Order: sequence, then C-alpha cells, then structure tokens
Amino acid sequence: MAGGGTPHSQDAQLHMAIDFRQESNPSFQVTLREFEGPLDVLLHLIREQELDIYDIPIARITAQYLEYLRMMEAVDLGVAGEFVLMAATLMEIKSKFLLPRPPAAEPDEGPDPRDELVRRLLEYEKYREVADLLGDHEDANRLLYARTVEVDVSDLPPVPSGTVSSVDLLTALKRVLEEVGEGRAPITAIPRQKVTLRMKMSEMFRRVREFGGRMPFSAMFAQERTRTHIVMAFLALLELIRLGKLAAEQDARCGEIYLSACPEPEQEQEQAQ
Amino acid sequence: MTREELRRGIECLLFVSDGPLGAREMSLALDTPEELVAEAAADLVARDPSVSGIVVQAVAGGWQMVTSPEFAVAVARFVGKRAQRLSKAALETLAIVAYNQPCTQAEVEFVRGVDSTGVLKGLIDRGLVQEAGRKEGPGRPILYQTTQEFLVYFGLNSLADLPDQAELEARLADAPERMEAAAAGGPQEGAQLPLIHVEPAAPDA
Amino acid sequence: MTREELRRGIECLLFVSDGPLGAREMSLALDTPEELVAEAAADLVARDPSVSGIVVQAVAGGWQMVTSPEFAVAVARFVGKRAQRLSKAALETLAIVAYNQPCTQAEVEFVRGVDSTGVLKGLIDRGLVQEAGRKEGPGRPILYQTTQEFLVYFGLNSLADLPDQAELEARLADAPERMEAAAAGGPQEGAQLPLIHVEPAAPDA
Repeated sequence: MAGGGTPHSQDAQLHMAIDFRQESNPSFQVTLREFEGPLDVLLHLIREQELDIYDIPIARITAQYLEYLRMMEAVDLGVAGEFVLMAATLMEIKSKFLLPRPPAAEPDEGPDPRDELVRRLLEYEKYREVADLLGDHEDANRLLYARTVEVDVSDLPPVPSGTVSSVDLLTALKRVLEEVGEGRAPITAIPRQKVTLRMKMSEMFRRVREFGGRMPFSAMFAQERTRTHIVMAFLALLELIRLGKLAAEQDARCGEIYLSACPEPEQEQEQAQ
Repeated sequence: MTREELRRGIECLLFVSDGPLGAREMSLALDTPEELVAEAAADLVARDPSVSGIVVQAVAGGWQMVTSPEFAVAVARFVGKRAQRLSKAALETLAIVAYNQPCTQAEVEFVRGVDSTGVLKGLIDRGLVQEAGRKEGPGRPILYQTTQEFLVYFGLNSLADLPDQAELEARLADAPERMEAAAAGGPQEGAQLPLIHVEPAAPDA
Repeated sequence: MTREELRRGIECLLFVSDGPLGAREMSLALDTPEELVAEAAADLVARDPSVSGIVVQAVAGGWQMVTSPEFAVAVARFVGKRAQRLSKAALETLAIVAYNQPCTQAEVEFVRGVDSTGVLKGLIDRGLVQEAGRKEGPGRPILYQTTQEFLVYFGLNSLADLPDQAELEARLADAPERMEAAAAGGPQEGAQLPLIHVEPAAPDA
C-alpha cells in the first residue's frame, strides 16, 4: 500500500489532456489533475460527463478509469494499491451485468451491483464538499492574525532586548542537569548542609554582582555539585528574575543566556527622598 | 460596571490571552455575571469594523482578538511566513473526522478510499486532531477527534457551524454543473443517504 | 490610505508585535511614509480612552499597545490565574511535596513554617499537585503528591530527575520528631527551615 496516500500529489501542476476514444463514446477529454484517490477519479469522470450517478454506465466508466490508470503509469506517477483495488471492483461489477438476469420488468430483482459503489461515491462527495468549505474557512482565517502572547509579562522586570522565556530557562537548566548526570562528583560525596532558597538567592545575586556585567547562565552553576543544588540555584534565579533583581537576556534563540544585576529603582528613590 | 466598561474590560482580557476565552473565565476575572459578559462580548463582535483595526471573533465557544483582514498584507509583511495551507487530503480527512468523531483511521480510509496514515499524522502534528482513547472491539484501534485548535484554525464557534445533512445536500444540488445529474437521479434517494455513515472497512471484493 | 485606515493598520501591527514598534518599521510594513505613520500613531495615543480597553502608548522610540490601567485589577486576576510562573510560596511548597510525596499539609507547613492551605489549593487548582489517599494514623490526614503536569511544567522526565530523592525520602521518616522539635524551637527556626532539606539525620538543636 502506498504510504502517503496519493501517488500523484507531487504533480499538482501537471495538466495533460488525454483523449478517450472508446468504441461508442464520443471523444472525451480528461485533465490529469491532483486526485485524492480512486473515488475522487470516479466522481470526476461521472460529474464531468454529467452522467447519472444512480445509473452509472459501468462499462464506459470502467474503461475510462482503466485508461486513467494507464495514463498515470505512462507519466510515471506509479499506481497505488487503492487504485488497482478499485479497478478490480469496477470490473467485478461490470462482470455481474454480463451475467444473465431476470427480465428487467420484474420490480424486485435484487440489489443492483452498483449500489455499494454509488453509496460510497455520494458519501465521499459530501465530505469533499465539506473539505472545500473548510478550505474556504481556512482562506478567510489566514487573513486574521491572533497574538502570540507570553502570558505573564506584567510583573517581569523590564528586559532590554532578547527577552528570555521560562522555556529557555528550563531548557538551559536541563542542559546543566544533564551535565551533572555525566561525571560530576557523585552525590554520596556531598557534604550535607542546609540550603534554603533565600540563602541561595543571596548567593546567586552576589555571584552575579561580583562577576560584573553579563554572566553566562551556564557559569552560574559551575560551583553546584549536585542536582539539589542546581535545582535550588535555578529556583533562586527564577525568583531573582521575578523580583526584578536580575535580568536575563539572550542574544539569539537557544543561545547562551546572560544574567546581569538590575539597578534597584525603589531603593534609590527612597535614598533620594 | 456599565456595559461600555465591561466591553473595555473584555478587550483587556482578550488582549492578554493567548487563545480564545470563554464567558466563564472572563466573568471570574471581571467579577461580573457570565450572561452580561457574553452580551458585551457579542457587542464587540458586532462592532463597526472602522472603529478599530483589531476585531473580536466568536470562536471555539469563546472569543478571541485578531487583526482585521483588511490589513492581512501589511501584517504578513511584518510577521513573516505562516504555516502552510492544508492539503486537499488533509481537509478531506478533517471533514471525515469532524463528522464522525471519535473515529478510527480505518473509518477515515474507508470513506476516502486511500491510505491516510501520513495525513492523520500530519494533522496530529499540527494539533488539529488528537487521539481520543480506543475503540472497543478487535484490535482496539485508536480513536481520533478534532481539537479546540481545529475550531480556532477554521474560525468555527462549534462543530454545529458545519453544515448538516440537509444543508450539504442543498449545497451539492446548487452546484450548477451538477444540477442536471442531480435532477436525473432520484432526489429522495439522495436525501436518505446518511452523511454520517461510516462503516468499518467491509471485506472488499 | 486614509488617516483612519492608517490608524487601523498601525493597531494591527502593534497588536501582533511583542514589543514597541518605531515609525520606520511600521512604515515599511504599511508601505506609507514615516511621517504619516507617526502622525496616525500620535492620534491613537491621544484617542478617547472610552473607545477601547486597549490603549496605545508612546514609549522610547516608538509605540506599544497595553491594556488600560482602568482594568489592571481584572487583568492581574486573570493573568495571575494563568501565570506561567509560580509564586515563591508555590515553588517552595511544590519542592517539598515533590521530595516528600506523598505527604500531608502538616508536613509541608512544618518545613515552610507557615500555613499553606491557600498555596496547596492553588497548586491543586493548577493541576501540579493532587490528592493521594489518606495517611494512616490520627485524623487520617489527606496525602498529596505531584502530578504528571508537574513534570511537564519543569521539563522533567520523571521524579528520578529530581536530585537526591533517596536522601529526602529518608528524612520524611523522622518528620514527626522534627515537628515536636519545631514546636519547641519557635517560629524563627521554622521560617529558616530549608526548602530542600539536606541536613544530617541527627536532630538539630
């Protein structure tokens, strides 16, 4: 079976006129366009020739359908299993018509072998109509632009440029944690000590201030030996950023994140007064 | 809060939201009964488009703010490329899932008559279709349904915005090139055919 | 483009932009001279605030759209609900639950040194913490644990990605002792109690 569905979809631009010169048929032109599958092809043949879908001339349609398959092969589009299966179905229906049947005058002559196919075609046609409708909706809505908002910007400190999202920070944290996984000091070797968020916050803030200027995010964790400490340091950083004590900047998407100490406007104001 | 104030309040919330908002969410934030919020939101939808370049759209059971289509070109120039349009195959598949949800891949393929693995995967990747448990029965196949994002993407307020059986019949009959064929066939027969009628892949010949 | 149209166009651009825009950027997107853009933007700044809940502000070198201060409270309430970031109290509580799960509210409060009813409720509302049965013993208090959503939020694959779990689990065993110690010790010590309690198993003074 074909993996991606329509074997000819890569060829939407291909327009090729082919003459169907069937025995009794008038010359019929079909354009090889983008068909979604065998049902699409059959519907096209029926609707284009304005045939009665409830009384499909099965021999004629079968011949045209087979011609279409030959055409696909001729232009090297390949014919997917579904198309072959439909060909077999059509030929089976056709063969049933060739079998001797009771006189046509009899009203209850049993199911028409075309019924199942007709039902599927009509049903498919409705969904195709809905698909067209959805396409119209899509076109209309592509003209409308919604905002892509980072939800919580209200109390973040003003960040000069290249704002850092929490996702960026978490990605960075994961990188650091992965490093720990591979080869930093084993956890058992860690001297046990109390760590509080507050302690960590003042430590981190001091570190950035002492660094002077923009401190790379990864450098913030150079001294953290365990996952606990790294997570703590990270939470402390988030807090410092939230409180407007530190600013995070990123020059490029997925690039290094830099931290710098923010001036403290409130305190300065107080001092001024 | 006056109705006018309420309208402004709703605008504020829609502005800071990253997706459509329902009356309930807004009523909580604005501390105002849901019905009043819904009424004021409807005012915004009906607002004269010359008032603002930003319009409020009723979508996915709520409301969202979008730029006016009038400036699509300018906005596109500014924002850059959007995601690609959906293929015909994707639209077809969505149509089938939308009307039959939750449904299986086999059911989709039965209607389309072609393998739909890749198309379905693409729709899931784009967040328009999602898994919805498994169907009881042999093989317990995965069920699929359309998402909230599906409604937003097509600007639909709910699935009920899609045409029902009768509307669809009418649409098909109206297509000029089909008039003749439809008239020739029995219209009663056609009307009886269920739109929502998907059978598991029957043993084909 | 009329001045009115231009105003609407500017609104569209400011709406989709995630920061202030200058006249030059907008003039390129709107294909209109800079001076005209600047004039129309100034119109928007001067606009009667009753027209819309969203106002245009002149900021360094350009303009930006913000919600009207009139609705600051409602917006804060809304954004707060949806906030991506957690409050400090929430982070602390979450860390304690993560390391000690399942654990009771009393255990959380012991570590934090403050009442945590509201915080816990908030975390449950946000889907980061959930109930996990009841603890055997007096009062059969409710137990809490972190959710799948918690892992997603912090980008963790599993709880095993959290540091030093074994160590922390061991600590839970002597929580009751420590509670007594805390009761005797006073609130100052409680307030200083570590978020992630890595300390000798021996009881503190």
